[in-house]
Amino acid sequence: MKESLVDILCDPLDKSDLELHVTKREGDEIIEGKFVGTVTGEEYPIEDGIPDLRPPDMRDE
Amino acid sequence: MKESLVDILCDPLDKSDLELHVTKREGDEIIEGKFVGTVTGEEYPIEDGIPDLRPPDMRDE
Amino acid sequence: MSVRDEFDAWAADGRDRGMEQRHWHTAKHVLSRMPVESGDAVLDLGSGSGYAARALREAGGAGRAVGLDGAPGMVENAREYTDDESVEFVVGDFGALPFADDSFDHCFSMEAFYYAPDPLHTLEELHRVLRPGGTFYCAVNFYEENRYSHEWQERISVPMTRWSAPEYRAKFREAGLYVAGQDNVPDREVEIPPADEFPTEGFETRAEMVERYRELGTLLTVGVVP
Amino acid sequence: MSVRDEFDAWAADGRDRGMEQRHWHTAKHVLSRMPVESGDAVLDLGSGSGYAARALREAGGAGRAVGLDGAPGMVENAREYTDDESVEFVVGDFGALPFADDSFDHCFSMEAFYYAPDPLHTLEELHRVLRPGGTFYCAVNFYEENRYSHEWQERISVPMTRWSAPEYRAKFREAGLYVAGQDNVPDREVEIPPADEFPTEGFETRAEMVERYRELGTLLTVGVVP
Ligand SMILES: Nc1ncnc2c1ncn2[C@@H]1O[C@H](CSCC[C@H](N)C(=O)O)[C@@H](O)[C@H]1O
Ligand SMILES: Nc1ncnc2c1ncn2[C@@H]1O[C@H](CSCC[C@H](N)C(=O)O)[C@@H](O)[C@H]1O
Repeated sequence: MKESLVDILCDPLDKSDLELHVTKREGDEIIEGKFVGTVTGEEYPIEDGIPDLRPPDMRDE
Repeated sequence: MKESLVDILCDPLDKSDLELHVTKREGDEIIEGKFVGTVTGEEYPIEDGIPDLRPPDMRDE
Repeated sequence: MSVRDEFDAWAADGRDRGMEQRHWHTAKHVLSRMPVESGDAVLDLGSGSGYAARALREAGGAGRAVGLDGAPGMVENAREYTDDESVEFVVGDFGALPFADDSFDHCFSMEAFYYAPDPLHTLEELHRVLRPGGTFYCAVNFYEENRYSHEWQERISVPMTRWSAPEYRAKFREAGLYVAGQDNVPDREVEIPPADEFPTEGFETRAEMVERYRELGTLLTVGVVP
Repeated sequence: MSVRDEFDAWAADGRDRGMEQRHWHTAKHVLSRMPVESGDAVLDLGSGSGYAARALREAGGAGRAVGLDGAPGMVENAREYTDDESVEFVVGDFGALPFADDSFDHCFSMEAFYYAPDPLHTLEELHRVLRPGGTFYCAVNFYEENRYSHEWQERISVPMTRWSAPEYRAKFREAGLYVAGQDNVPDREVEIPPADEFPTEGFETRAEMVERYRELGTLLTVGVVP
């Protein structure tokens, strides 16, 4: 995903802002990292360039 | 035309209300008569059941 | 020549019915998309023979359908062809709609809008007479991308406005309407002769005629009142 | 079974591409009606193989297209099929959209909306993430009037909502959306065998198959945010 996507993403639970933590980039692309809900504190993983913004209880892992 | 049409008609010039004058009816139908603009005083004829609500200067008669 | 003079002549020589027949090929698809609910009041802008107002009542379930046309001869014909108490016809001009604010739920117009002396003003008038959420289904065959239509102006004395598809969207927005959709509705019914019969009166080649009817067809722009 | 389990299996055995191929017959007509302007941000709700997001960027001129899907396997495939920096895919659920208010100009959805666990709530969410005047183009083959679709639920573990066309309009309005239009977009491309080859696996008679594809086709409901 591109960093610019952050502008329109929000926490699915309460629509509050997300904080982006990047652990791996490739050029413009964010490959690994996570979003953290600034209000809920929930974590949303970014793996292989794909952010998983399902509510945490829908991630069955 | 039906009398109920009056509910949605207005003076084309300034959108103010019209007053209906009927000279001939057939059942529910108004066949002859005229509308008079309550503000503009303009007259709009009803002939053969058809109201002519063009701005008066567009009626070339 | 005035709208009355030009189109009363059409009404007198049967061109109203001729148009109905040709326009129906695409008009029926346009009409069937309209979100008319039972009891709605609908307006047909430039009603000609009146077929659209009749269809919106019969098939569309509208409670009241009103056709407006600037040519008294057209309105007389439309009235004569109509046998439905809830379909009414009014002589009026696109430049000064004789309807109160929020009078209609939806408005349809086929091959008529571009005759408006000031089309942007007519869009503003439609904005006024339609209730919030009401739609304007504006169908035209005369438009910039349809180069086969460009010469029509030569044969019609009333000045015509030739917008492109993007211009229709821009002008709708300028008048304060949302643009809910736009597309080319193909005419799949007009018969297209085999290639060796071309050139015909209207087209140099079969490919041109295919482009005109099956691809360009009728430009539909759908506006919604905020 | 969860959305993830059901649809990751589809993604793994190639059903994402199979759907793309079949749905394209009507999806392309739906997409071409959308009033997308150059630079617009568009959402594809339940993006599967991602074809709609790609088409909205390439042909539609959108500035940014985002596909959302609840099955990580689908999103992986969609990303793999895509070679456009401005097309992005996100794993997310119809029940809790991870997008800020007014993020999108328009939203498209094909054969996905009825999987929403609470479809009215999803409409409200779309109302929130679309800007005023933004449209929701909601295309479904599974709906009440399409009786040929009724049995699909038996083969899919995720519960499906089967509204009728009037129910779609009513629910859009309940969620605060204007209904700008609704119609059945025919599939003119699926091949229909000659009458003597019926019954087939899917249809008793040719007339049934004609009804299913050429008449019922895809139900499209267009909503607009006030
Ligand atoms: N300025 C104006 N005001 C009102 N009606 C007008 C007009 N200019 C043209 N018209 C009417 O618009 C119609 C265009 S012909 C199309 C008629 C019909 N909608 C159909 O599809 O067949 C004519 O009947 C003409 O009289
Ligand atoms: N609750 C939910 N949240 C997010 N996505 C969902 C969902 N329920 C189903 N889906 C997704 O919706 C898609 C339906 S299949 C249709 C895919 C694509 N639009 C096409 O036309 O081919 C699947 O990819 C599935 O994973």
